[in-house]
Amino acid sequence: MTFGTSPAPHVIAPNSVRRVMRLVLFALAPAIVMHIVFFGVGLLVQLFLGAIVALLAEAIALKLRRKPLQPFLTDGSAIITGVLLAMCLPPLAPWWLVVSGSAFAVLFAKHLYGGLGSNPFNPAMVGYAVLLVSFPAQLTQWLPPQLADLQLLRPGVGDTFYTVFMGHLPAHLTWDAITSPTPLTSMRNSLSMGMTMQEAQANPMFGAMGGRGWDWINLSLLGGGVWLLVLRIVRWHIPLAMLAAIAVPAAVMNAVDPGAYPGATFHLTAGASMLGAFFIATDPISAATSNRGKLIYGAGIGLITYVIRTWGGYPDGVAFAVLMMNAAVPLIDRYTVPRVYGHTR
Amino acid sequence: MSSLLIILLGSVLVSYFALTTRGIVQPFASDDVFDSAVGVAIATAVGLTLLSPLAWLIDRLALRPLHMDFLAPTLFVMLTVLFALCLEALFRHQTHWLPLRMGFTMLLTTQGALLGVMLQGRVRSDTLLQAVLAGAGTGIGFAALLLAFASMQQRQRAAEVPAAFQLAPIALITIGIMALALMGLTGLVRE
Amino acid sequence: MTPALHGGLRLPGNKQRSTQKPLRLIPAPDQVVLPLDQHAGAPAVATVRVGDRVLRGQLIARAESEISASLHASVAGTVLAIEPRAVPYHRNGPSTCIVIDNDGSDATASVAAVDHAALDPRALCEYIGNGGIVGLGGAAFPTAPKLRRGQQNDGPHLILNGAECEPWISCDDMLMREHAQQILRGAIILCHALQAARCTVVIEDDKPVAESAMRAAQAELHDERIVIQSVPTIYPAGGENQIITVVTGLEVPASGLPSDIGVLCHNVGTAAAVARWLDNGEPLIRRIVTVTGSGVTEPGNLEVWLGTPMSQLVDHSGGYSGSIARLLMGGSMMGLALPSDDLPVVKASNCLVAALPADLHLRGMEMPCIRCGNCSEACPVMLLPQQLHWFARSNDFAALESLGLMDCIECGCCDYVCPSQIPLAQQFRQAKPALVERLTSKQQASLARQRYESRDQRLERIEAERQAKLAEKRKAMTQNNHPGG
Amino acid sequence: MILAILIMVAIGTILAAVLANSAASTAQRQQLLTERINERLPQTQCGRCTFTGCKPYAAAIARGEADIDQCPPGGDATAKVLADLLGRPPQPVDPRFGVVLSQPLVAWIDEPACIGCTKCIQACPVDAIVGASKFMHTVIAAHCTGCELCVAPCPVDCIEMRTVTDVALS
Repeated sequence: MTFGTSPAPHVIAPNSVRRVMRLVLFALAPAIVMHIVFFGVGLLVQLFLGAIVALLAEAIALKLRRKPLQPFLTDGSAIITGVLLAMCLPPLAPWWLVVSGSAFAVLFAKHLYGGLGSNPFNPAMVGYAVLLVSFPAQLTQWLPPQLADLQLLRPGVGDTFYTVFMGHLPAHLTWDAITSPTPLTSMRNSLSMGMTMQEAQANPMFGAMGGRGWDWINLSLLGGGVWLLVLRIVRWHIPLAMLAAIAVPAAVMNAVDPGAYPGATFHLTAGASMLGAFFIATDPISAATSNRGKLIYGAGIGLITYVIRTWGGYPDGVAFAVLMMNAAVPLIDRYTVPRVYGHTR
Repeated sequence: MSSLLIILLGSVLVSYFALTTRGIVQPFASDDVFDSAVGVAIATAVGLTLLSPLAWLIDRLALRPLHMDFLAPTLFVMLTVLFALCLEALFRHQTHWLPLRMGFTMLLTTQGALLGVMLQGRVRSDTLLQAVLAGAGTGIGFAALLLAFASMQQRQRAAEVPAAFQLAPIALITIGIMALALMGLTGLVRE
Repeated sequence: MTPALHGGLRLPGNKQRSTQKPLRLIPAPDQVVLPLDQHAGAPAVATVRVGDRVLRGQLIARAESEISASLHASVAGTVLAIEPRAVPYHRNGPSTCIVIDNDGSDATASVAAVDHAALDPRALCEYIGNGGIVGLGGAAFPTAPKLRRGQQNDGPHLILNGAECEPWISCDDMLMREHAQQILRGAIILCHALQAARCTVVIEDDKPVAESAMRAAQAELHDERIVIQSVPTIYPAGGENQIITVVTGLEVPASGLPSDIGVLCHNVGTAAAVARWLDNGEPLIRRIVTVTGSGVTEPGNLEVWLGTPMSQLVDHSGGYSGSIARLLMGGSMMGLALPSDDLPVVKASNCLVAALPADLHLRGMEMPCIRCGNCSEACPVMLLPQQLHWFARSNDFAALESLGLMDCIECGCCDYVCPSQIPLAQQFRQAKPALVERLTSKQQASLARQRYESRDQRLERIEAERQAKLAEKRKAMTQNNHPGG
Repeated sequence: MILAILIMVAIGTILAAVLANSAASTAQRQQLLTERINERLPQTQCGRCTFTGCKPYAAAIARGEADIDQCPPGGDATAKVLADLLGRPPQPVDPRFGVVLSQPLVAWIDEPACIGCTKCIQACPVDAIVGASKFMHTVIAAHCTGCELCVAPCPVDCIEMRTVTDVALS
């Protein structure tokens, strides 16, 4: 009798790229729900647009590269790029912002370098950085958290769709009435106007830990991230190193001058710290390879984020920090090869 | 004190010049050529740290009193060509670092022109210490970016980059994204 | 707690079904096929000719070179042919085999038992080699040359490997349960050959019955040099280097051998074979093979004469049941998928798995590597398989060499955990000879250059001497023509 | 005004000195480049690249007189390595200089026919042939680089090129 042959090993764990990507999307779900609770359905529209355009761009690129559509399109990596990009944009941002951003990300940052697995830069962050640099105005139109004690005007669902797809507000609303700066921006503005930290914190938008609404979103991201850690989809090295590299300088500067520099908890629960630490920096394709390399990579991102937030021109530097450390990854990998069994060095 | 730190940090992280020089576009693709990238990076870092204060001194002591500021650009270009010479002297023994590629001398002269412009830019610093730190910062920034870019190139060789984008186009796009990343640091150095 | 191995996998053992029934010796087949190169190193050289009549246990091929093993007839009968036949291991193409027709007489060449104490270590080592004994753990490395190298250091630490960490395989388990004394006899003989100071028998903690049998036998023996040690069940703790590190905490140097750190590792089956050869005068002509997998109705461990076709093993285990996805020689991690079942049992065949699709989880569609790092965490040799994969794709041999491709033990842990289902072990298996070929050609080029340069210098020296002699002669000529001029 | 002219002249002379010095250093750089190129050549010393050996060919490449596709024994792999080193686009081996063999060949002497004239020993660039005059010669297969320089001088034509496996079997 004859039998089929294949190279050893003949048994592998039931795992696939699609399962990994799906679990990452599930880990993002609580934060998306929290975002909708506080800032309305705007994010849903952005997510939907981002994911669809990412898939479309992926399909086009695969066709151009004459690659089979089936396994690559449904592996979910394009959807994650679209979703992560959408989560960084203001809920009412016009539709062409997320469309151009995710198309650029998937086409330029991923397929031009050789498709899944060869992109040195995190595609979502390349897309976001391009938008941040090209359309700074649209990216500052954030909404205030919809809390009971804040009586700001609330755009309804109809208004949201109108604004996103028409690109401007309906007649009865004006941008000044409904937008408010994010905790990071408002903290930076009040500090630069010479107010001390305590006076800046008096603003009703700040709660116990940091910006109200934002702190819950960051905490749910932290929950999703820890769940990924438990499932061993993500290793602890990058998130821990990054969060430490944000918290430590923040605590030090806060100790040095409590009036001028916000503390560690504020920085950890503001902006994209948690999103960056657990979902963006840990993108395995563009991150460092060895564990030691991951620690250096994570610490680098955290440090540059803190520098940009404190002294830089942009309110939140996670995107730029990730891209800068992505550029340094091949150099880090070259000098952090772990010791092999039986070798001394 | 913090202004000095800012100048150093700023010039390390904000060295646009590193990304715009023609020399860096040349792909350091293969592994043995990475050593020559290391050579150029170290030489630039060392060279700039020494030449920046030298240029500042010449400017403050010789040119300004004699009202010959117009000589500054030519003088600094000559300074950087001198730097190109010191690159070879520096590597008399560490020959594997010495970049022996054809046309490298041409690279160094163009790099000389670039560094000349940069040195002139540094003349604006007020004290000698600031000039040294600015020179050192730009040098280290240039060296770090050159090494990062060279090892990025080496890693690209295995990626299935579409045929039309092999070697130079993908190198330019990589530089574009690196420049994009560095744009995040605008506003750090308040001139 | 013994120092844990880096990485490794906890795999389902799938060994319960094959260890229910005791060992059974199955009758010899009508024809046995004995390949000459069924061991590591150079093939043995046949000492019999077609048509000769041989007895069971008679020497039919001798080990000519330093690393080789002799071969004995496993049945009595006449030599039918000496010709290339298909063999169940990787050699590009068939290997020369001695085919013996069984005359059913089972007449055995009588060999006197030998007391190991009477021989000095060097002679004992020689005698063990004559028995055709090779490592029965799967590598089939000839035991005599290994012992010779072990003898160089004084009082090495002998480790008997009963870990058997690969799924499905349970031949060592049954051997330890039923022949514990024989293994320890073998251990004493090997200790004498090596002048070993200590001997540790290592058993994984998923074999309690075997462990108690071994401890009982060791208690009777009360030889304080021999110790039984239990280690956690982690694949691939049974690998030679890995078991040494788990037991002694030392690492075998990459370019060296275990004997460089005063350790020697042998399989428990090898020790039993040595004991049988010295005490009963029986060379290595039969071995225990686990026949298992849900494709076999009555799995178990059979004692099989070498050269028996695999199909007979399955017939003695109740025949096939269901559509067989793979017929594996070895376990599901490092086993070889056999193309057919009429290949002969060789010294290295420790297990035969007739696997239904449910037993295995074959690789699906290969996706590009997403550098997730599962493989570098699972690698017992602390390599970076994702980097090796990346540089193997572009044949970047300098990077492959510096990342340690030659240290890969092809255990398959990286394949097992890879979400993109990339055949990494296969890729590294193919990249290794290419890298070796590249290194040797570079070495030869530098050698050729040295010879070229030394030849140049020689020619210049000869030329210079000739010129010097000419100049001298000319000077002498000018002096005679007009002396003192 | 005079001072400005004086300074310009001074700069001119300094620059001239710099260029003169660098000219001297180009010789030293040439020698280093030759060394690096030679390290990457297969050292068969076969002369198919129209130069007497690998080192002269390397020196020619360093001077820019020879192209990087003139080495059939090295094949496309060597051409690519040289292209990487010199920063040029890789080129296949030019067939004019000889065909790239798939398997390396070594010389083999039909010993009975050999009359011991030592012509092949003198021709062999790497001393891979053993023998004395009027005594039988043989090729040390391990050291032979397959350059075929010994085939022509043999008066009785008893040398032929064979694959390494054929030599081992015969």
